[in-house]
Amino acid sequence: MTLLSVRDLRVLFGTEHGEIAAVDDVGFDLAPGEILGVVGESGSGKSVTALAIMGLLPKPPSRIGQGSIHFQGQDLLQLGERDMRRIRGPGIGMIFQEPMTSLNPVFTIGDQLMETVRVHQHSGPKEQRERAVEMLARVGIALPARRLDDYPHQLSGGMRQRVMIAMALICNPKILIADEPTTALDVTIQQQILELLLDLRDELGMGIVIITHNMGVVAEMADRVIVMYAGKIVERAPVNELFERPVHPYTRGLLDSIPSLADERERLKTIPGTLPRPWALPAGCRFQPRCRWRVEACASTVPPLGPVREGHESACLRQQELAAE
Amino acid sequence: MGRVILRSIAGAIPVVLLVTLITFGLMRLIPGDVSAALGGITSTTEEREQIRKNLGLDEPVHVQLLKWYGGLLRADLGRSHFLGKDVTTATFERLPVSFSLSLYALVITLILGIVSGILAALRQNTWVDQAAMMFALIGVSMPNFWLGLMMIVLFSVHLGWLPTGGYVPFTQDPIGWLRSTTMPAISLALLQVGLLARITRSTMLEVLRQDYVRTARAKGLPNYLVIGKHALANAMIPIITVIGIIVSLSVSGAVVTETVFSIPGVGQLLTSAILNRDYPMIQGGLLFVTLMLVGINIAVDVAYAWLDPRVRFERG
Amino acid sequence: MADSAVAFDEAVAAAAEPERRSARWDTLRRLWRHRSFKFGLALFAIIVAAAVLAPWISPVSPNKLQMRLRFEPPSWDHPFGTDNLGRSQLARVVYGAQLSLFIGTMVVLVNAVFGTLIGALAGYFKQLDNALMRINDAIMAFPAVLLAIGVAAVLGRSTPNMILALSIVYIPRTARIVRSSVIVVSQMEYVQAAVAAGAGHWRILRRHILPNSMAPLLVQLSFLFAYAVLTEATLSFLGLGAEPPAPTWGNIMSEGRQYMREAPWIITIPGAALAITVMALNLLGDGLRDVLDPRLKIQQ
Amino acid sequence: MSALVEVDGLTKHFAVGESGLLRRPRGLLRAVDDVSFTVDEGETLGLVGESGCGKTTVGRMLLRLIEPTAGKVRFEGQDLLRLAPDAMRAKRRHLQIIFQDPYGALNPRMTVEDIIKEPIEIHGAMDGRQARARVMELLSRVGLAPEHARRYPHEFSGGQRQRIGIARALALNPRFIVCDEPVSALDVSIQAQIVNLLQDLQDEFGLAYLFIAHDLGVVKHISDRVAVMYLGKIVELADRGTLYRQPLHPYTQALIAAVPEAKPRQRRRKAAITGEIPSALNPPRGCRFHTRCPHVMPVCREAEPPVTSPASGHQVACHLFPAG
Repeated sequence: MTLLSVRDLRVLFGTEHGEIAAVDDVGFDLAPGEILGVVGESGSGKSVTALAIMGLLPKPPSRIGQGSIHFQGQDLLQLGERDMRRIRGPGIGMIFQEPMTSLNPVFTIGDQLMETVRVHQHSGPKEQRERAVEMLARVGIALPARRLDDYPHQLSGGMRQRVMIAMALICNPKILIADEPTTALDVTIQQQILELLLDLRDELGMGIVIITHNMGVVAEMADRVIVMYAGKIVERAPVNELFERPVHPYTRGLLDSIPSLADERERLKTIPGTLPRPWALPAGCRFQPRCRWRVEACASTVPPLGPVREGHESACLRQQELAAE
Repeated sequence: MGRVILRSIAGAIPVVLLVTLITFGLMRLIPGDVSAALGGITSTTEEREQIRKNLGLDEPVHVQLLKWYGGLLRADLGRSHFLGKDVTTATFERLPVSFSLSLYALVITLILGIVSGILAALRQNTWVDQAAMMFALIGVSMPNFWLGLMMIVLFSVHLGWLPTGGYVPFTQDPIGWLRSTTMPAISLALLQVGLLARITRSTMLEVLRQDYVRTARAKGLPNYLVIGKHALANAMIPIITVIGIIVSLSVSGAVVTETVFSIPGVGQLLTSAILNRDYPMIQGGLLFVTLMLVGINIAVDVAYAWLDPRVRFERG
Repeated sequence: MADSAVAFDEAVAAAAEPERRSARWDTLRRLWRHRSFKFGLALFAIIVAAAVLAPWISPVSPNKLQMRLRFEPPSWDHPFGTDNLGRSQLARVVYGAQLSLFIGTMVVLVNAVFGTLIGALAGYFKQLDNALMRINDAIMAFPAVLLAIGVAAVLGRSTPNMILALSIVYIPRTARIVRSSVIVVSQMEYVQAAVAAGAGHWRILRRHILPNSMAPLLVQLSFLFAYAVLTEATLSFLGLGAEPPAPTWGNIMSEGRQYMREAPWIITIPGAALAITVMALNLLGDGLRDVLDPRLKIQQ
Repeated sequence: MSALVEVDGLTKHFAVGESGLLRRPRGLLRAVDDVSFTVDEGETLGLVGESGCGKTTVGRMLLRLIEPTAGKVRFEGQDLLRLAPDAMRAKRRHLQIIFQDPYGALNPRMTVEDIIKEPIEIHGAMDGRQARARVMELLSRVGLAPEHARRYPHEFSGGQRQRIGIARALALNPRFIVCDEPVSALDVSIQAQIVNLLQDLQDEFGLAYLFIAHDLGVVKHISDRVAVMYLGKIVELADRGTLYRQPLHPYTQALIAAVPEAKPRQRRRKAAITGEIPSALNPPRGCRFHTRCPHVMPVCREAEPPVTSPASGHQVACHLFPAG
């Protein structure tokens, strides 16, 4: 059973360099209780994908070029704003990278939590309050009833991210989209937040899409992983498979370039070159100018996403060779 | 909150001291012999001596300064020989006139400025935005005295709808007050409307880009809450500070507008004082108005703290 | 293997060409694409041309009295009509443009120099900041036009006094803008890098801080030009500007006011010229702000 | 004792919340409190810690970009804090810095050539031709092309800008460079390039680094010894092998345990430490870590732990390791 099914998604942005595809031909599924990791560097299109699912992309400058996003039997891309509003909150919740700026500074935590309940459910002030306290307790905030009257600036970054999570989950969504939820946090706090997300998934059973640039976070959290580069999916696999037998040269390069606590290497392996600019994407495979396995055909053929092994797909012309290594 | 008020007042003290000092110095900056200028070329030495004595200019500067501050403490801004009245009394007599006019203009400003600014921001790059911004641009570009004159030519001279000038107190005749103050209030308000509309629009656009607005949308809040609550509450914070500037502008504007429409307010009092070289009146009036503005700015500070919990808590 | 990997790295690095765009050219291009900037520039060019070409546009002196031609309405012979003394209004308005633009330019120049000086000192040297900004605050506490009126009243009527009065009023406002942008730039890491390289205060100010704090100043100066022209006209109108019969727009309107029933063109045309000039400068300022400094709020 | 840089008792207190007529500070932010360490010639000392621990302030104080409240910074035996302004400026050619933000660290109105040349000009080290040649040499050394010299910073990507910043730092052949989070703002695939470049340059020129970062993996990779900071204090300092294999301080242990590893089969579910980082404005009494420490004892709440040395070259400030 799938909860969310994205197909052939293409998101275009109008810029001074003309219209560019920030997300190109992206598709994936999410099952209930599953955690899908989306990794990529800047410009990979991972956040744009998330905002497209939520219907939160600013239009203009963006527009959906093609594709579908099916959630509970309806295509979200076909829904009007009013219907989409009923999806946000009770259907899909979202948390963001910057807990410092994602909460409104002039309203109390309680007010921001309760208004979400008020808008989506017909319940009295007392129930709203109880629900808010319950959610704060659930995300591990001590003395939740007292925190309701606090303003965001009175809380630390980690606490604010907990409040954001409480707010995203207060209407029991089926899916939580977490866009770089720990990037702005310190490493000890990051671990607490990741643990909290895992616990909540176990308790509430929602599906999670976690978007990050950090391979470690994906390895700790995800069941399946999508690797994105310059707007396209380059590899997709279950998490153990991806980390143990990566196929795509970009995935391999990324894994090799991370200095880990365990390794004793003298030199790091690197991916040469720089990330392509979205308005000047290379022809053929977008990674080919930086790729050590490049052959002539790479510059003319766009490699399709195809199976390598059971449940493992990659988009590279030489993936059979690479997989056999 | 009490501490915010105290701190605003404490912060204003050095400014007030300097303002009084500058006003005092202004009189002493008059180039050449004031008495000669005032008495005319034909005045005798005795006449000039008398003028200097009346202005208190015959004493050493430090004595003058002490007397100046002594007078200030007793709310005594000196005496206008030209009007034959205390400066304080003369100002207070005129104050209700200017006050009612400025308030009228401020109401127009707040309603038109904020509404058109918000509409322009919400409909960015549409004809609504362009029309509102065109209107605002005309507002900030139009000299208000000229606008006043043009309105007189059109509505009073040609159409005869409204009086060309004069003032009717509200307490005497509310309709008459409205008839006598509407044109002046509009000519006074137009610049401020333009300014406020432009600032409201840019503030609103800025706020709409903020992460917490995206959060509000991601929660599935309807538009009226996203904009009317989350965005507006934050946009009001900078807008409040602009209102301080606008009140200051309206004081300047009133001087001119009252002259154009022959309204007997503080502005006209000052203008005639200038033309008549009534120095105590100029000095006193300028100081009075400025101190009033300092008071308004304290009120703005307090309102700011009231709107922004970060200020209220961290500093209060 | 290791060697070939290094060679590959270098080949790729060389291929990753940075984007070619000159910063200055880019700014000019974006300004040129800005519609209201272009419109403002065109309007302002017309006003400047009228001022510069005044002697050719109107061969008649602005102060020539022609009592036979009193209160002539606008016509082919007298495009802007004549006033109560039969003076050509066309001549008075274009020569008025000269005076207005001259005063505006001088105020802008004085502000650019002293505003930058005071603002940079206050923003860069923390020891000076408090004292300078208190004085600034005090002057800014006075309503702008009222203070200009006060200073002008004290100094007496003349063009230099007008420039002085407007400068006293507006320098603190300019200095404040320069100061805040200097403070922002001082905290940039490239300034720290210059300190770390051993640069002295003068070098840091000249090469790093000032060039990078100029954008808000430029925007402010174009709005300032507008305020200066507007305030000058206001003061002249109140009888505090350059001594009549100097043909400033404010003077013309001040004199024409008593005849507005029978000869409305005397006040209409100079007022319109003034409004167009101010609008042109506002448009230029808006364009500069959008392009140079999109985050800058409108400042009074 | 031939340490290149010796830091002794370095302390910085920032006054915060100045207000009122008398400008009295309303609180003291103890950003750095009594920090001591040495950096040897050609060595890399890593400095790790979470936000607000004072690591950046330490780096800036070494170069006197921030004036310390107390303490000594000796460079080649000479106390930098006692140098007169002119003497300090002359000294700066030996000590350089690389910044975190590749966008803020380069003056947008100067060409790459002018940026790299500036230190040379300031110290009058070379004539114009030599300086130009030096710029070209540096550009090629950091992996950029000579024709890049005439470009402006905004034309480059983040990684390329960081290379320009490195070239500027190298311009005068310094002996010591403070690397202040040089790779934190870069994309993962670019980080490794810069880390390798820094290592190569160190080998080639015998540079000493103070490498400040919050990423333990990067710090471990590049450092010879590592110091761990928490709320303005160094809690542990050891050579990297020891520190990562046998961390003694509970905070170091927690920090290492908290790093998510790219090994999905080794997932752990329990967070290493609970609680938030306290404010440096009002740090806990006694040991500053006691509010979050799993081994907290009564003494931790009362007394600051002394720095002890349980093994040679391994320092720790924790009551679990008393002196003697």
